[in-house]
Amino acid sequence: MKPYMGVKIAGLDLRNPVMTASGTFGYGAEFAEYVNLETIGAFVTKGLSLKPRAGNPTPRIVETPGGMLNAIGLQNVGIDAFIEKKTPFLRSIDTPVFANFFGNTIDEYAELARRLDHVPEVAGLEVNISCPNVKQGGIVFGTDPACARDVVSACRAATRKPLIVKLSPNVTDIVAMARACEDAGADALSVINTLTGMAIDLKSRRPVLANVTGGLSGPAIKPVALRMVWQVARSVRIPVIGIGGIMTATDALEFILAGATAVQVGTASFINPGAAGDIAAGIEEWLAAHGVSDVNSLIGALEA
Amino acid sequence: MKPYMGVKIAGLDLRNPVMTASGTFGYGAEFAEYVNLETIGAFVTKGLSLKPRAGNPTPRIVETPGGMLNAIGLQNVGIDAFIEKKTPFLRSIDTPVFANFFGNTIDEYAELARRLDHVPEVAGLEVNISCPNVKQGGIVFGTDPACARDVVSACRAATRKPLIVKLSPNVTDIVAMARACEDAGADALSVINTLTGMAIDLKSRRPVLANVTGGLSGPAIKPVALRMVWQVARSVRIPVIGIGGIMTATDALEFILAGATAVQVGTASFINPGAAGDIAAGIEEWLAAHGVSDVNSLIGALEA
Amino acid sequence: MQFTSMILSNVEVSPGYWRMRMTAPQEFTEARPGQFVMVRVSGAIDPLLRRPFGVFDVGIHIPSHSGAAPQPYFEMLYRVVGKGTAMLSALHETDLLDVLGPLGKGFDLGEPGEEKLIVGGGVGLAPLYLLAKELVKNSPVRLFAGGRTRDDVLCITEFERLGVECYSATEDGSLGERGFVTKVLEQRLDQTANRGAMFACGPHGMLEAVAAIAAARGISCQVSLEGYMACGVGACLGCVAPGRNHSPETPDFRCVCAEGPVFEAGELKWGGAA
Amino acid sequence: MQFTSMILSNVEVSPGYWRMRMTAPQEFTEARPGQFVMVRVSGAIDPLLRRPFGVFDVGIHIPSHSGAAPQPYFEMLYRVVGKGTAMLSALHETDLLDVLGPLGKGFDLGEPGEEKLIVGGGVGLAPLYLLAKELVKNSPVRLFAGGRTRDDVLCITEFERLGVECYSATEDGSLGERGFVTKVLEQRLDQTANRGAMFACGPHGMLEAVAAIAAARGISCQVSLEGYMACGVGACLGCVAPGRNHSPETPDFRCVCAEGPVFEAGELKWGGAA
Ligand SMILES: Cc1cc2nc3c(=O)[nH]c(=O)nc-3n(C[C@H](O)[C@H](O)[C@H](O)COP(=O)(O)OP(=O)(O)OC[C@H]3O[C@@H](n4cnc5c(N)ncnc54)[C@H](O)[C@@H]3O)c2cc1C
Ligand SMILES: Cc1cc2nc3c(=O)[nH]c(=O)nc-3n(C[C@H](O)[C@H](O)[C@H](O)COP(=O)(O)OP(=O)(O)OC[C@H]3O[C@@H](n4cnc5c(N)ncnc54)[C@H](O)[C@@H]3O)c2cc1C
Ligand SMILES: Cc1cc2nc3c(=O)[nH]c(=O)nc-3n(C[C@H](O)[C@H](O)[C@H](O)COP(=O)(O)O)c2cc1C
Ligand SMILES: Cc1cc2nc3c(=O)[nH]c(=O)nc-3n(C[C@H](O)[C@H](O)[C@H](O)COP(=O)(O)O)c2cc1C
Ligand code: FES
Ligand code: FES
Repeated sequence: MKPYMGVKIAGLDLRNPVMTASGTFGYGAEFAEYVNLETIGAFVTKGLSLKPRAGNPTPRIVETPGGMLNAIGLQNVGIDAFIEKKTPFLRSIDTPVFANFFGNTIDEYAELARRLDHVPEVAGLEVNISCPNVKQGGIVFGTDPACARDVVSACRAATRKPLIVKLSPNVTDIVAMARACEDAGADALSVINTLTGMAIDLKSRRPVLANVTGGLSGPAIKPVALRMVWQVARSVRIPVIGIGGIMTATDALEFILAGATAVQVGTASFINPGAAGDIAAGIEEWLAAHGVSDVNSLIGALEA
Repeated sequence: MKPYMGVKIAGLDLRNPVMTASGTFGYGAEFAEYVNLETIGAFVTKGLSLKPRAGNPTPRIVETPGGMLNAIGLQNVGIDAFIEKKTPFLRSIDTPVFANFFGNTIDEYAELARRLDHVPEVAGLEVNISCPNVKQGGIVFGTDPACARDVVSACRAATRKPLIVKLSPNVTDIVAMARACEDAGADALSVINTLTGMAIDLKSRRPVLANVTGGLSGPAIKPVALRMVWQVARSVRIPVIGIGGIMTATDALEFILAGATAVQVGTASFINPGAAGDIAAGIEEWLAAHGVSDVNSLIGALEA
Repeated sequence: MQFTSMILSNVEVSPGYWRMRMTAPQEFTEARPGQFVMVRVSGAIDPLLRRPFGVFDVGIHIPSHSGAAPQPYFEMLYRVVGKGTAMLSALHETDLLDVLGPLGKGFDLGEPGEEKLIVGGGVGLAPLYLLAKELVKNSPVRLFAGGRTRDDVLCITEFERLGVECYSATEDGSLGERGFVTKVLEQRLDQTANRGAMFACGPHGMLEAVAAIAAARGISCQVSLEGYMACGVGACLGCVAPGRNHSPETPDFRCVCAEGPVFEAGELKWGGAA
Repeated sequence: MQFTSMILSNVEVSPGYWRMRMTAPQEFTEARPGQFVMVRVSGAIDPLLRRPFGVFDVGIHIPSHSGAAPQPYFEMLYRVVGKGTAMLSALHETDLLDVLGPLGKGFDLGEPGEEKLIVGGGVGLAPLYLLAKELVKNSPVRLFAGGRTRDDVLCITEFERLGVECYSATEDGSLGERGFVTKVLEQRLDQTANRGAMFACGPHGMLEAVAAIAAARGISCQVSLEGYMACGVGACLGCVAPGRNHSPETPDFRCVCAEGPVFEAGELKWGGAA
């Protein structure tokens, strides 16, 4: 018998628990050649801002042991161009789209939430309060529970669409952050964004990234991500989406055991453009092979 | 011409900037077959407590992508057995030894600092306020600036020996922690201890580590460590010792450029038991090949 | 296209430079000159990211013994500079590699008949061989190849065999003129009224010089850029280069992987940081 | 001792089980039965940690053509269970590996003359072959080999060639008795008054059963343990096993790598979590 793969995130039914992570899957079309988008649960757009953003100078990425640093600097087309140029493609596929967004002020966050609320191709919102690349904005909101509460409350008031809040791992107490966001009305939590890191080029005696620091992603961060998902899932009532170094169906299932209702695949898509689809298929296969009839029965099923 | 390799840490002259990290080099004798201890700058003992400690049940270690998690649980022979059984070997080698230690209360910390102050084989102290494995103790001190200040002040009052404070990376603001420790009288800072992480075994649906969570070390954490060393070195006046995923002389030189006066080699010794000696030799070679006459001229020489 | 490719040969053609021939699906042979591949060097996570390489050549091997099926292949010419390329150079015939490609936009071949000038620096020659192979079908082609030493000027014989007239320059004078290849290029341009098209690949400084020479003389010029890449398909925005009118206020970053790697030199912003 | 070893052969001896022969320095041939090596599977950081394997055999290869120097070697018998062992199984003759060893304390060979009973489960047989080779010099030796299926009972012929009397048992009955090898061991012990020494290596549950059998009959018994290892030299304290009197209040953890892997069964705490 085919195992049941559907999960519910923030009130939305997903056909399976595998999403793609913001900033690693463009606006959807980029990977269409490699992944049948209708085999994944949902996808998340690159982070959007009110105005188009240039992002950082290059180099913007560098490989590190088992991971990579990025300092894209949130380059994006801006909300207007998104609506005008990217939504037609989104309309053509039958997979829920979450729009990831960020602002420099609470008002900007609220304004974006309000605008996105009116975009029919957007099934839900993912608010990035945790971007470590931009000097103003992200970092402040994502590392202080009170600030996080304010920004999430403002977004909540501005949209009736499902609202996911994406947490920064660069904090002493991830549970306090998670609770603040839950209290402020988040429907779900994405855990985690990138860890702040740095790489140096010995030859030139300079930082490799033009921005000096960047966000660490990939397999290297998986143990930290898994720990935070486990901590958060035990502490809140809303669903948690596990993110961080997921490369295989086994990785994804580990996050689900730790308490994740769904997962997001990020860096893995760069290495294997079909990763998200492969992982969804791999989970289904594993469930079938192990006689698990419903993926939901594994959520938080860790025996600890 | 032979480059000058000596550095000064906490008032002590080291023949070169390469130390071994606490918990990864036993009490010195374990690696004597593989490293000529007199080719390294200093070594740091396994963390000591007042009473012997059993540590955690097994499994205690697990490999992760580009790193490893450990939950040894600070197993150690205790200060009495250390003095009685381990110091004779230390007397036989001409390399400064730092005693790493930890307590469950401020009084225990102070008591250990006082006892170690009287051990002639111990050149200096490294206080671990950051161990993520033990439920009581470590974690509290290392993640709150006020607690850190109290414990460091108490240790400072109890010893005239050089006092290094080892910081936890599991914090929102590493600079605030560093400043608190500097203010409280630390002579140097070791940056970083392990990141808290977790691994799950899908087959058994259980955490791999008996302790559930453990400390992540190895190449995977290098970008985070390098970033923290860079942030801290710019913010304090005392020397910083760079730690985290150092496997090669190139890695070590990157930490030095970021602002480290010395480095500690941890996990690398497991993979290559001669790592610390090889890295010291490699730094010297690099300096010679690049016409750098004094390693001190590279400290913090990053052009950022 | 993502496919598993089997290594057919992997040989060091000059100290530190390797040429690898690998199997490919039939469609791959339609790769356009200037396109590239992203190769996964190891199934393990070290190195983690794929490595980009130009397509040096494509072809179909017809086995001499009858009965065996013709085997489409492609070739890469690569220089060992770090971990990934070192691991590549240690691979053997019959080893398998995961390949993504052909990616990006290749060179526009321009008008038949007009003279084509190709400028390559070091391993920048890699994608220019397939280009030359196409161009010689319709146009006279001259190659200007530069490198630090003689060892860095690659595969000249192969270009000559195509009927390309080759000029070379090395910084140490061990082959051809001493100095930069752009000097030789300018000398040639000074000697002729020919306004053919230019094509260049190599270090950024060389591309900038070539672009300036072309601009000064009003010659059309395409350059193939490099950039640190993660995805290769336009999704990560890691590889961007600034377009002509780029400024922080008027952002105009182009994806090297998806909009390039080949650009009209005049479309790009040269000089100054990105 | 740390050395670079060249692979001389690497063959699958039973589905999923491989036997690898590799060069070693002369001194290595003095490795004691029960000692182990830590092998770095790849120069890259994946896998990061070394992998521990028992020493299956040591020897000196005398080349047939005169003139070539005799080549000391050792062998490992390993089962492919995960990433590291899968990568090992893909290596070829002439590939190089970084080896640390021989490590740990081996078996105490006991009194000459008395009967020796060796009990091995699955790949637990690996370190017992070198043990048998030593023991047969002075004592009658019987081997009790167990496994899930016939494919998991390894190298019996090699043991027989040493003159060891072999008994086997498989859980599915595909070779020897059906059931656990400890049943066969007990049958044999019931038939004889012989009080020789016992030696065991295999899954923890089997070792515990063997230890209980030995204790009940007052027979001395050594067991070789496994443990997750990082350093292999007693520095990381990752691999510990609880000694007989261990409790959180009276800590008595033993290092499997440095104080073991071979322990007197009576020294250890059995049953219950570590
Ligand atoms: C479109 C394109 C085509 C290329 N074609 C060729 C070719 O045909 N032949 C050839 O020898 N080289 C080519 N290069 C450069 C080649 O990709 C790098 O030399 C290679 O990635 C280095 O990998 P490494 O692991 O050996 O080096 P490392 O320095 O260990 O690599 C570390 C990281 O930096 C990246 N990197 C290092 N150097 C470069 C570079 N010059 N350009 C882009 N990324 C780099 C790597 O991809 C990797 O992510 C091309 C690059 C691009 C962008
Ligand atoms: C002293 C000793 C001697 C051994 N001798 C042999 C032998 O002769 N032949 C043989 O086939 N196996 C032997 N083993 C077990 C062998 O070490 C593991 O099967 C091997 O490490 C698995 O590596 P992997 O990468 O394939 O598996 P993975 O599961 O990918 O390994 C992940 C991590 O877990 C560790 N690990 C996994 N299984 C074990 C295990 N059973 N024991 C210890 N660590 C483990 C690995 O070393 C690695 O650190 C021995 C183990 C020890 C401790
Ligand atoms: C190149 C790149 C760009 C990213 N851009 C964004 C972004 O715009 N908004 C966001 O919330 N997260 C962004 N992220 C973070 C990812 O969505 C994800 O949280 C992180 O990479 C960890 O997952 P991974 O290890 O699977 O990549 C980006 C990550 C990468 C690698
Ligand atoms: C097995 C193990 C045990 C450790 N024990 C201690 C300890 O007792 N005290 C301490 O301060 N740090 C301890 N550490 C942390 C290391 O000293 C070091 O800070 C950390 O491993 C990061 O460096 P690395 O990546 O080079 O290993 C331990 C690390 C490992 C891997
Ligand atoms: S490499 Fe990802 S956008 Fe070009
Ligand atoms: S493996 Fe490190 S102490 Fe045994």
